Amino acid sequence: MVEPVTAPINDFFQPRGIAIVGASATPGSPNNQILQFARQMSTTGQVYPVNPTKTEIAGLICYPSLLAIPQPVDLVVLAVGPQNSLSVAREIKKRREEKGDAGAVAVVTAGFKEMGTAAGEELQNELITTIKMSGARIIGPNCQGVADTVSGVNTTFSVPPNTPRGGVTILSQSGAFATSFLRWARDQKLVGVNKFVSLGNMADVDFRELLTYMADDVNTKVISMYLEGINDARGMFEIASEVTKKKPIVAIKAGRTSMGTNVAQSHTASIAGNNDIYEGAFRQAGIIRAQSVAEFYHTSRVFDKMPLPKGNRICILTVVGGPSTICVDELVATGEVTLAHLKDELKEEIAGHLAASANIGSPDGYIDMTASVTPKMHADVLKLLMNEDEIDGIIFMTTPPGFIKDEELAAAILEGYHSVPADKQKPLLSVMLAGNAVAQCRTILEENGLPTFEFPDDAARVMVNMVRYSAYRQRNS
Amino acid sequence: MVEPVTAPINDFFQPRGIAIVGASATPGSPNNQILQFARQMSTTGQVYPVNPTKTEIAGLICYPSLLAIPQPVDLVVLAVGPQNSLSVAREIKKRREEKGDAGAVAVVTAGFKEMGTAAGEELQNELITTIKMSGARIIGPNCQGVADTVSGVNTTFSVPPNTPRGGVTILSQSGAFATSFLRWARDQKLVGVNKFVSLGNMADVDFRELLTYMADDVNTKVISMYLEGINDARGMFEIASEVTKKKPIVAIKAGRTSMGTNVAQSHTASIAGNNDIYEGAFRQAGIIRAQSVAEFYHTSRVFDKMPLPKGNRICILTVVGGPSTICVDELVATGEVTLAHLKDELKEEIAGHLAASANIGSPDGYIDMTASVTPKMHADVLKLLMNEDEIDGIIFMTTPPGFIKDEELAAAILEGYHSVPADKQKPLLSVMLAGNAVAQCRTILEENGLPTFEFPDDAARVMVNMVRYSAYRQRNS
Amino acid sequence: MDCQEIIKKSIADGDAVIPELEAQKICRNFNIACPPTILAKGKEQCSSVAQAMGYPVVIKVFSRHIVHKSDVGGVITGIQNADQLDKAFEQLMDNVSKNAPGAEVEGVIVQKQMPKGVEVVVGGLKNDQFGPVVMFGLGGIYVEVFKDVSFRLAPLNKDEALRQVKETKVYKLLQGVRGEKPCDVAALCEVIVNTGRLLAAFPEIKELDFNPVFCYPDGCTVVDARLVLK
Amino acid sequence: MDCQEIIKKSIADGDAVIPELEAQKICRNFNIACPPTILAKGKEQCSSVAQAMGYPVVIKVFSRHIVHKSDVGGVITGIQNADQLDKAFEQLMDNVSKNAPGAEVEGVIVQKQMPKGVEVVVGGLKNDQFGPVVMFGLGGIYVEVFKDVSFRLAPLNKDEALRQVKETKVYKLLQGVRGEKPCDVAALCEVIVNTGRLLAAFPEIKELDFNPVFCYPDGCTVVDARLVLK
Ligand SMILES: CC(C)(COP(=O)(O)OP(=O)(O)OC[C@H]1O[C@@H](n2cnc3c(N)ncnc32)[C@H](O)[C@@H]1OP(=O)(O)O)[C@@H](O)C(=O)NCCC(=O)NCCS
Ligand SMILES: CC(C)(COP(=O)(O)OP(=O)(O)OC[C@H]1O[C@@H](n2cnc3c(N)ncnc32)[C@H](O)[C@@H]1OP(=O)(O)O)[C@@H](O)C(=O)NCCC(=O)NCCS
Ligand SMILES: [Ca+2]
Ligand SMILES: [Ca+2]
Repeated sequence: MVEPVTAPINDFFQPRGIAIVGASATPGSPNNQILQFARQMSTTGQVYPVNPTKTEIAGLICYPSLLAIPQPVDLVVLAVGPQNSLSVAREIKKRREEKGDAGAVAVVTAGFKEMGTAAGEELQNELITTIKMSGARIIGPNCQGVADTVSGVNTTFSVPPNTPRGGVTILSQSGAFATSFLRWARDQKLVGVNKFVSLGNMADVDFRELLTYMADDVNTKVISMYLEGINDARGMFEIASEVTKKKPIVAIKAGRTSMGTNVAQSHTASIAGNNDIYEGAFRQAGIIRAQSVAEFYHTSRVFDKMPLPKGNRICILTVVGGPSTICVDELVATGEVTLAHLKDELKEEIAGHLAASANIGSPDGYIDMTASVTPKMHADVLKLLMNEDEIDGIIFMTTPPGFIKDEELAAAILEGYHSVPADKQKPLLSVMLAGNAVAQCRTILEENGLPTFEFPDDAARVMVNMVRYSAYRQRNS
Repeated sequence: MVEPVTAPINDFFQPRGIAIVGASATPGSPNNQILQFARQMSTTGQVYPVNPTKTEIAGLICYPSLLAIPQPVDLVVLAVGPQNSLSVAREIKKRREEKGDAGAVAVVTAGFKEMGTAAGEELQNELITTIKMSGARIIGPNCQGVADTVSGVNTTFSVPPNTPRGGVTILSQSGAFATSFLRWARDQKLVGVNKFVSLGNMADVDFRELLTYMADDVNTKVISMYLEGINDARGMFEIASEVTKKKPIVAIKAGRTSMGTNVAQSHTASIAGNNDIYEGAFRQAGIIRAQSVAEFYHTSRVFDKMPLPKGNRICILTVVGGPSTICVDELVATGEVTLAHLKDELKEEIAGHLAASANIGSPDGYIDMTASVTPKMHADVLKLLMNEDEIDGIIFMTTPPGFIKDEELAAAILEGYHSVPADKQKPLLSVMLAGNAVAQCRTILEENGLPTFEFPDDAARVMVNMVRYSAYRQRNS
Repeated sequence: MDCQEIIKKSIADGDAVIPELEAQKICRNFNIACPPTILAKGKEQCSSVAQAMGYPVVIKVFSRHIVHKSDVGGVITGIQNADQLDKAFEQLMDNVSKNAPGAEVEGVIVQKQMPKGVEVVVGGLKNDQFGPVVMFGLGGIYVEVFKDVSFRLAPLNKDEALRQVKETKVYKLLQGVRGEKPCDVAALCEVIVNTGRLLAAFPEIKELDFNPVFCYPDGCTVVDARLVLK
Repeated sequence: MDCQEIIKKSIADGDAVIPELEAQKICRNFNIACPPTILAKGKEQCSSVAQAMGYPVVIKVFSRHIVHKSDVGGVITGIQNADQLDKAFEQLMDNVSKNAPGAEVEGVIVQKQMPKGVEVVVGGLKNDQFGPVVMFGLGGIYVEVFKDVSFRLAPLNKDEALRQVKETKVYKLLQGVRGEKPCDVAALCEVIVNTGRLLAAFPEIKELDFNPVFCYPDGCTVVDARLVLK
């Protein structure tokens, strides 16, 4: 008998083989979907359905038991009903004792502690204890497990295998919320994903270990967290404050409202809502907290796509005068960002490319090209702004005129953006005030790494978040 | 000679004929687009291109001068260059003197006061004085004029003739912003438009007269205003406070940030920013002010689609637990809305339709159906909630499970919503947390008059706005 | 003098701000309560006036040559009895002759010292686009920092004033915290309504600050009324 | 007694809140400034203690039977000289014997009356999920209404405390409004840092309120230190 050794978290993300216990042959059922997704996503083909009632599912050999799989299995997807879960747990333990693998278990099954019943809690405890005794680690129960677009892992029934790759790693206490993010982003390819973890009831592996793992994961460029409530908040924030020295963490916290009131002997305790403490802790740890769902989505994906601004001096380039002031309002609201100063030489150069009616620098940092624009003007002006070291970031705003083709506009913006060497790169956020009506332009930009927005205020909030994080990094390095 | 009589505003919206002065034969040019749109939108065909260099454009007789049109012309679109505009103005005056028509003029041409030059201002003054001398009224210059989906008027080059009809009338100081709203709404048919007015430089007709007109316009159900700055703010707000007793006004104001500082002898004057006064004036006049572009769009369209809530007791119906609390947070943030109390009998009835794991009423007013849902459950529970008089509005939230077809889900929601008689109707806002991924479901609901959202917080803010306006109406009737 | 005359006189005198005593008269004309205030000519009159009014009182130098009274030691507060008043009077004269040697002293203002209440501000201004506008909010030195204020176009009615008050955080303070009695919000709303009337009545008044207004469980008093002329 | 002993004793005595004198000792141990405070046994000792400390002073009844001193007239402020002190002492004893007849009076606390500064609050608590947490914000009666506060997990360093302070609006007040001198924000940050250390050091302390803390251009003083035990 092998001594129980605690398995590494890495087994979830780089498993030699994946067993789907409870895999189903019924097309459209969650347990069939899991198998299909796992197989389609896999780069190695080491995916093993387990189900005593079948010998083959979807062309794969189906094993009667976890113990019957001859190949190494690092990741086990436990997807049988709660009543059958304990027997699978015992098989995991046995397999681990016999073969030393099966170190990572994603328990998809629901019906445990989240039921709020004593029976549910007891069943969960027994399940977790049995598995942990063997040194294996558990994500869940009541979760969708993990996906990894680079190593080719997918234990979920809702992260499509063709999810665009990128640097965003999503850690979520709600599977539904996390997959909504992907579905929202799908059409215009707004988000590039590296890893996806649905944590469910967090009976074992929680944010702390996942954050620690992601900190050193080269494929994770930004960590995107959806939080409901956690037990060891201090521990999580202590780890997070180290992680944010290396890469950004964006968080959204559900449950801001405290319905109850504190019974306390001090003023401090009586006015300290959990949300207020979270707010302080987020700031202290350098985590960017989003106040709305849209802000969460956009901030996460922009941190992946764009470099950090070097400072807080932002330039607004627009073809739609009035509505741009909505962007300026939001941009300067917190006091963290200022409009960039445009030097006289720069203004003259810009004027040389634009119509006489263009407004260059009133207010300072603001350029209205007016509706009389050509694609070339976009490219020319963006080149100048990208090259100017006293501008730390750019928000570009347009409702693309009908006479400019989507492809031409996108090409001009990309040309302007890519005109400078790596050390001069800075964030460029493009607001396309016409939503899906310029879907093609948006998609081209997004596919080429430039983030786009429907609303000027969304872009402004993301820019503020980037500036805030950049300041945190500068004082923590 | 006919005495100069001041023409009614109605000439803009119900003209017997429309002359496009400066109509162009070049496809894709703004002046050709205006003609095409005007003709496509027209229900009567009374659209007359005017251009001395052509005798026919796009199959229509082209007149050499405004004076040459034999039929009645109530609306003149002035779309020649600024240098030629004065001669057209004189023709308008002459025609008005001779025939008594030509009472409404939409001056599309730019290049006047907005240039910030003395010459531009002078030219504008001369243009306006000349036209007004005849008793004709002007919208613009530097605008897109008007569109009316019912009477079939369109003087713009960017409001598509197939814009969905509805009760939203848009009054905007920025043509680009207003058309962005339409483009944003296009794919999922999110907005139904009645009238569209781009006010441009507001040299003559301004918000005051348009508000007065719209107050009694039976086709206008909600007025949606984009404001930059106005001279007679008091006059506008005084009129608005009468209009809001009849129908909602939703506004967004660009330029919240006051960059300058007041030089004042009192504290009051030194801390009173223009924005703060606007804020008070909006509330006093019962105008719903949106704080973001998304809020502006959604609030406007929902006031059109949904009845007003009778009170402030809102029920949350969800299939996604955690993220719904983001909605609750936003909903109760201002204190104007409370979660509805669910009576025991109601809870029992609801329980009879749902899975055992469903959470009914914890917290009160909140129902989590869990992911184990069928379309029928949606219909059944919605019927109960629609029928309950102690619930004033419902926010429904889902990330539709893959196993439910878009059409079935939409049909179930519609069945539930339409199960009650007219006097029991109340607002139902549906949040589809998966964006375009459930575009079909969204489109079916929108086409059938039920508003949908991508983000839970957006829906919550709209509900708060509806409750706020409903309270205003109750104390002003 | 009626209000219009007071304003005319102030303008004729070249005042930018209407003097306190006159400002109070205007306020009273609009049913806006101010502390009892009387101008006394000398020490004796001071005493008798204070006696009639009831202690504690505040005394302030009255001189059109002195704009910032406090800065020259021209305000003494917390005077509890005749004895203290005598001493305070001398101290005041002494301060003024030292710190503002050229100033002609026309008298001494005796004012009832008001007990502390919840400090709020009621303000007003004429805005180019909006005309007369009233402001309400947290008063004292906190006004500028917290900007816990809300605005309304004037004139307005009591219901609207109440909604204006409710938009601020100081409203919670007015409702009474830590077991204190709630303040008379109805009286406060009347002050706001009357401030709106006052502001709308006189084109010559450009701005006004009632800061602080002390709010009590039974009424409220404008402790410092500042009316700024065009 | 060192801090640990004080806490042990308070727990043994069944106190929910550590008595003022002891709370001050703990504060001083953590370099948190409190006003000079001495327990005197009788009228004579009171006088000599006040003389040594310098006027103005405050006196407070010291009795473990009296929890809310102010409610029984057990606090008298603004004592300017020996004469006033004598009268105040008698008044205090009189009040207490009337309003809390059974209470055994162990002495009188003489405390230096601190000049008014910008009033802020520094607080702390132990949270189940977060452990020790410090709060900073606008002090006095405004705490609950304005909730102009920000939080940090403790312990924390001075830079972090400064960021915490800057997140509040009261920071603007600390920078000086209307030409006032700016307060010593560095000293305030040290108080916050030290409060974090204090809180983290003793598992027995559940909550603490330093409200108000008076901030001056040169330093700041915790005028009322309340340490709540588990
Ligand atoms: C996981 C879940 C889908 C399984 O439901 P189920 O089909 O009722 O469960 P069962 O135990 O009957 O098992 C499923 C299959 O595993 C097989 N199985 C049972 N015990 C087994 C074992 N020890 N080893 C291998 N296979 C086993 C069964 O034979 C069955 O096969 P079949 O589908 O071919 O008949 C369900 O319990 C559940 O939890 N649903 C919610 C999931 C969820 O939402 N998670 C959270 C997402 S954020
Ligand atoms: C209106 C505008 C598009 C016209 O531009 P333009 O084509 O340079 O103007 P022109 O004066 O040359 O006239 C246009 C046509 O009117 C004809 N025209 C000139 N004077 C005329 C008259 N008195 N009567 C009839 N037609 C006349 C011209 O012959 C010309 O015809 P063509 O196109 O066949 O050559 C341009 O001046 C403009 O203002 N653009 C901005 C519009 C805008 O953005 N508005 C705000 C939207 S929010
Ligand atoms: Ca879940
Ligand atoms: Ca425009």
